[in-house]
Amino acid sequence: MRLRILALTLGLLLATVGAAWAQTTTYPIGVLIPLTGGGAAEGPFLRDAATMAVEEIHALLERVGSPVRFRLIIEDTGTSPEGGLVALESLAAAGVQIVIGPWSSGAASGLRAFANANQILVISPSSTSPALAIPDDFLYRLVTPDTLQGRAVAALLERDGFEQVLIFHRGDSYGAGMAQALKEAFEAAGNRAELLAYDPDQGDYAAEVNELARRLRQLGVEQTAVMLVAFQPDGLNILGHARLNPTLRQARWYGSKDAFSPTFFPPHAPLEIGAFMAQVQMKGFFPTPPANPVRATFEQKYRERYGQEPSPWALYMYDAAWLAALTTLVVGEYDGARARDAFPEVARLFLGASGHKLLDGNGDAAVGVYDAMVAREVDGTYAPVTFGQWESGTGTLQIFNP
Amino acid sequence: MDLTPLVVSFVTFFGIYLILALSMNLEYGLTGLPNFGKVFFYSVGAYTSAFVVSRLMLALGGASLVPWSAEAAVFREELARSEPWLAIGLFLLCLVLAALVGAALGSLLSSPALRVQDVYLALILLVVAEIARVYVRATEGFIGGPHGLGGIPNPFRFIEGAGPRGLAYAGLVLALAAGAYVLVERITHSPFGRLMKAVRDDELAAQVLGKRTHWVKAQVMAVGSALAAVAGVLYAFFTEFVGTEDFDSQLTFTVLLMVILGGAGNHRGVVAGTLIMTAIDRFTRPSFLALLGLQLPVDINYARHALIGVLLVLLILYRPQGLAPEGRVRTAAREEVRHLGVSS
Amino acid sequence: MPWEELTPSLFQGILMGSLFVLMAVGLTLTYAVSRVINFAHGELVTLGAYAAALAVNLSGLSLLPALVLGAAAGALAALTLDELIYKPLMARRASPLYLLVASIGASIILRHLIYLAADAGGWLNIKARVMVDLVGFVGYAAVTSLHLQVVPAALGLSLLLHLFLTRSRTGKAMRALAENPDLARASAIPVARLRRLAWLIAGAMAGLGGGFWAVYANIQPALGALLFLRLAAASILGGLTNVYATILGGYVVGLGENVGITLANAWAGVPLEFRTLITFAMVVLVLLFRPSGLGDLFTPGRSRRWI
Amino acid sequence: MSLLEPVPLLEVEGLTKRFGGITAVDGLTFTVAEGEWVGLIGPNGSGKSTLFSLLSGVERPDGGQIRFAGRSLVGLPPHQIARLGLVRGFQIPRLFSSMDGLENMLVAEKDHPGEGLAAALAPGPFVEAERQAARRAAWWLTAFGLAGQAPLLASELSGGQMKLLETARALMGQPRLLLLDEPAAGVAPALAQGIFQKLRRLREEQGITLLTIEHRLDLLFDHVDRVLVLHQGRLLADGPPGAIAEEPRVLEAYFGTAHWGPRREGAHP
Repeated sequence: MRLRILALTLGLLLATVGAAWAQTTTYPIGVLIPLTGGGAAEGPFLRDAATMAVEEIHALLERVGSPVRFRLIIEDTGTSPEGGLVALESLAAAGVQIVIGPWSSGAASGLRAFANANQILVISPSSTSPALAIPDDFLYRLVTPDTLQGRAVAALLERDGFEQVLIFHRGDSYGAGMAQALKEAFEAAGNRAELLAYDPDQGDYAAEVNELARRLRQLGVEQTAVMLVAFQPDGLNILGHARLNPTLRQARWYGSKDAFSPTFFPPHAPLEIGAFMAQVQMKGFFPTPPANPVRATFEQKYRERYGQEPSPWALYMYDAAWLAALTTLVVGEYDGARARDAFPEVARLFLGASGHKLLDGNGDAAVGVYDAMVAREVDGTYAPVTFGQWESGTGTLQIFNP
Repeated sequence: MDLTPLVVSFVTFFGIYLILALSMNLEYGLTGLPNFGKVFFYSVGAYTSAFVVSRLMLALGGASLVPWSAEAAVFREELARSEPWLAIGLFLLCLVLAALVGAALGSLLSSPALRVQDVYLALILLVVAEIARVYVRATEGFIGGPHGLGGIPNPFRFIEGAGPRGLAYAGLVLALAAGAYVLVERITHSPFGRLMKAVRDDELAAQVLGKRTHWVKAQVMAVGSALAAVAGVLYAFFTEFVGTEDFDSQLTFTVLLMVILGGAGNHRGVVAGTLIMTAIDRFTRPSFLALLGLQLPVDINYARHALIGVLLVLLILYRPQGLAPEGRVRTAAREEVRHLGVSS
Repeated sequence: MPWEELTPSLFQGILMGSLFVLMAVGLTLTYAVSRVINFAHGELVTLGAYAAALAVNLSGLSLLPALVLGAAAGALAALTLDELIYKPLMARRASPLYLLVASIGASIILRHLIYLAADAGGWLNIKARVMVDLVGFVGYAAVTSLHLQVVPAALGLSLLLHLFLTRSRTGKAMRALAENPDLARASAIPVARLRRLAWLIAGAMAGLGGGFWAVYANIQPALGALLFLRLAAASILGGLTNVYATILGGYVVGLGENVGITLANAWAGVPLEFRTLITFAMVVLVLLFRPSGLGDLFTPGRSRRWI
Repeated sequence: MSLLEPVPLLEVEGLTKRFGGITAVDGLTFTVAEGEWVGLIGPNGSGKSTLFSLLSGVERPDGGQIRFAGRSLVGLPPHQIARLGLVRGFQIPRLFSSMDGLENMLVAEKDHPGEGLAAALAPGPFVEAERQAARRAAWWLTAFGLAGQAPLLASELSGGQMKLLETARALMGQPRLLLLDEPAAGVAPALAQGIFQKLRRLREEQGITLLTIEHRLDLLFDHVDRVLVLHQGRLLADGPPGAIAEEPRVLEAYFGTAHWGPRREGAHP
């Protein structure tokens, strides 16, 4: 008898579990990241951020008893257009209609036509190429176009009284685009900007830094600002050489947004780099409100889980994953075309780790609240300190903390 | 499940790589010219397409836009949709132009082979490919420098629906690849093909028999490079974007692996090699494993490259002749001597 | 241009040249004794760099033992490559081109195994935490502790290698092997042992160069692959077989890229992005017109130019 | 020069070639008349093979003149020299190792109209030329006893067969002057005699001029009209075989200093 009850209970239990399992609907989300090629160092950050987001989403869905689950399929783009395209084609073959990534504009350019033709929603966390600012396509980009950051830096330079800037930038799509944006904004106000590009695949940039110093001496160290447009690996190397350069030590430096990410400061970067950045008063903008609790929570969780600081792009990837999931839930079924239609509205109401996601007519992030930051010595170490804010709507620069 | 995207992707890339592999086989497999600059000639086709299409379409449409801007790309795509014949005409023009430019550059770059041995020729062409990539990336006025150039509209843009459009283009690519196969087969099984092999086996012996071996090499490089450039055109119109990140030497090595896997000197083997390599590339991806419901303990995205490396090394160690050994040259001569009872 | 303007490029050129010498001499040595253009040589540099950086960052070793560890890692990997791949291939009488293709395969395998490990450990982009101190200035050029370590290391090891090759019996035998492998095999020279030794030396120097690189700049799994063509350039300028000319080649590449781009940029407005093109152009010219490399400059009209 | 005197087919004057410090060929002067068969002998390193390389354009002389049928050959590339009718064989056969006997023979076909890209793409008009070439190749292969071996790859032949195939291939190229470097090396003695007889018949039937290096003097002296003796790059003697065999300087140079064993592979002549 007891055995019978036990068997019955067990049967019932299995049936319930089975039913619950059968009711679970799993939607795939494609993750396109660079694991090899030029962006290889960035890929794992993005993968980890997306994984974290999906785990949080699952915890939430479980708590409310929702049967929906998401499964990430992570594909390597090799940081190339062909790699991006083939990766997306493979995802499409596996039935994926919603994709987060790719990281690089090159990969995004390679897959754009395919995404449009096959109606696959692609949410890039980081592509900034102006050539992809296209309305009515299936590619959304969560990062504000660099034209905004260019305008912000131009305003800051003007406020600091510079009429000349020497822009030292990565010779890739991001660096060239950012440099051009700043040049146009700065020269529109009657100032002068000079560009100096470097090959971002070098691994070492001492020769380029020497040339930067020489050019700066020609232009005049006093009256010319240096603007560095770099990512972390090249940026740290450049600053490491610049710190030992007598000319560049006297210059006033500005930096693109990555230069104010934690990865540029101790303990993630050498102390002497931080000291140099403080010495030259490295200034610039980070397009994310720092007081954002979503970001603080994300960063803390990321640190606990992976033992290191997330890269700046990881914030955007985290948001991309959340947005992909939310959009799917809003639509109520798995459909790339409908998700694409719903996406801008979902994004508009969303505040993520990387800030607000109001999109412009091209499907790119439009809200431009940029924190003005400067590298300072803080309690015996070095850190970026917020001293103002620039807002794209009005184009005004406010200083809180001169 | 709709398998059209997979079929389109597989067939299109198989066709493009097959053309590259066949051209490599003509040069390296049969003539002994290690063209380690294959990716350069491939990029020549892509750059030609990007350059010609962007300028011509803007000029014909009367738009004065920066060729690599987003607006220009959208303009070209719209124009291609509304004017199918213009799009198709430009595509054909690019095929012809790229083949000509490729042939000219190929025969020009065969001239180092006059002076140096094969390993040095390989290094020279490898470096030339790298020089071209760095140069184009840093030169904005050509195809947009680091940004690359989008909006190279597919000639079948007028066809509604991704599936039919993709299939139409895949069919076109496959047809051209088949044409390339017939072409290289014809060349191989001809007195000229015999001469190519003679140059590979012993160039000096061919010379003292009165053969202009340098001219043979120049012609082979011209044909091979024209084919590679055609593959580049097909690629550019498939992705509708051309950027320099695609043209590093990794691609050359992939194509070389296809040739060695299939069997250098045997075109049918090379078809098999290309097919297998394309299949390995597609079916070791996480998407495919997800389709099968497989979970692997290591990140396949890294491991699959290592696997391909292992395959290459094992192949060279244990089966250097590849899947299919090289055959004899088949010409009318063979029937003739069968009459005379020489060849058994 | 005043002389001070050139000092940074000059000093940087010497530093880079020294690093290139350390990393490229092994490529020449292995080509000389086994006729393999080892495309996996770059990965030996990467392995050395990672070994040294991880030794410093994880176990707090000081620089010198970390560098020794880097050299050991490179040497071990080099020996493994030769024993597992190149030796069996040569036993099968593979052509030089097939050896080259095999080495490309080896490079792909090693690189992606490093990727796997670096991803698992979170080391995709790291640097050895070793402080580089400023020693002083010459013109506009900073002289750092790294200069004082790398340049003597490169020159000292080159000198040691020279003494080994010219004075010791083993070294002389190695030269004989490089000069005429067939003859060496026919005579009493212990070919297998010499070959192992050459690969060990080559790997150790590459690993050491990588270790210094980890101090100098950030490293990543593709480090060696990105550097390889320029290392090969130094070796090609040395005619691929001449160790002394490779030393010269290393400095030609280092100075060419640094002083060369400074002058080209100042005088002709050549973009900085074309820095590597200077090296590549030299490679093409040398391969075209003087495939025997710069070695002939030392011994005109004589055929004694191996090692 | 009177009209009755035959015009020499090959005139060599003051030919000199140095390798580093060694003078391999040192001011060599001789002629070969049309239709003549001349033997070339000399100890190892006397410059015989270097002379062949100079004549065929493989090496460029440091001084002197080579005239072939009245035309200077100095500076011409090997393929042009071959097309003028001066075809050479190598001491170690240089066959196209991945091809069979028939293919090896067909490569040698002179002025083959099908040997162009255009012909490969539109093979029609050239098929007849290919058939003719095949017939000639079959004839030569049969003549050299290689008909049975024709389906084998060149790399699968025995050493003697390789030598035969190379000679046959050189003849396929319709030479006016044929340079043969030890055509009977590695061939069984009975067959060696046969090769020389075949060459003699050829000369009689087709009027080919021959310049032949051979170490087996007995074999050579039975057939040739004239013998040139090289020693240290210089011409030591030039005369009919009978006279050369008696020449004391030749005997001294030859048997006093030289050894007759097989040469080391790859050594410089």
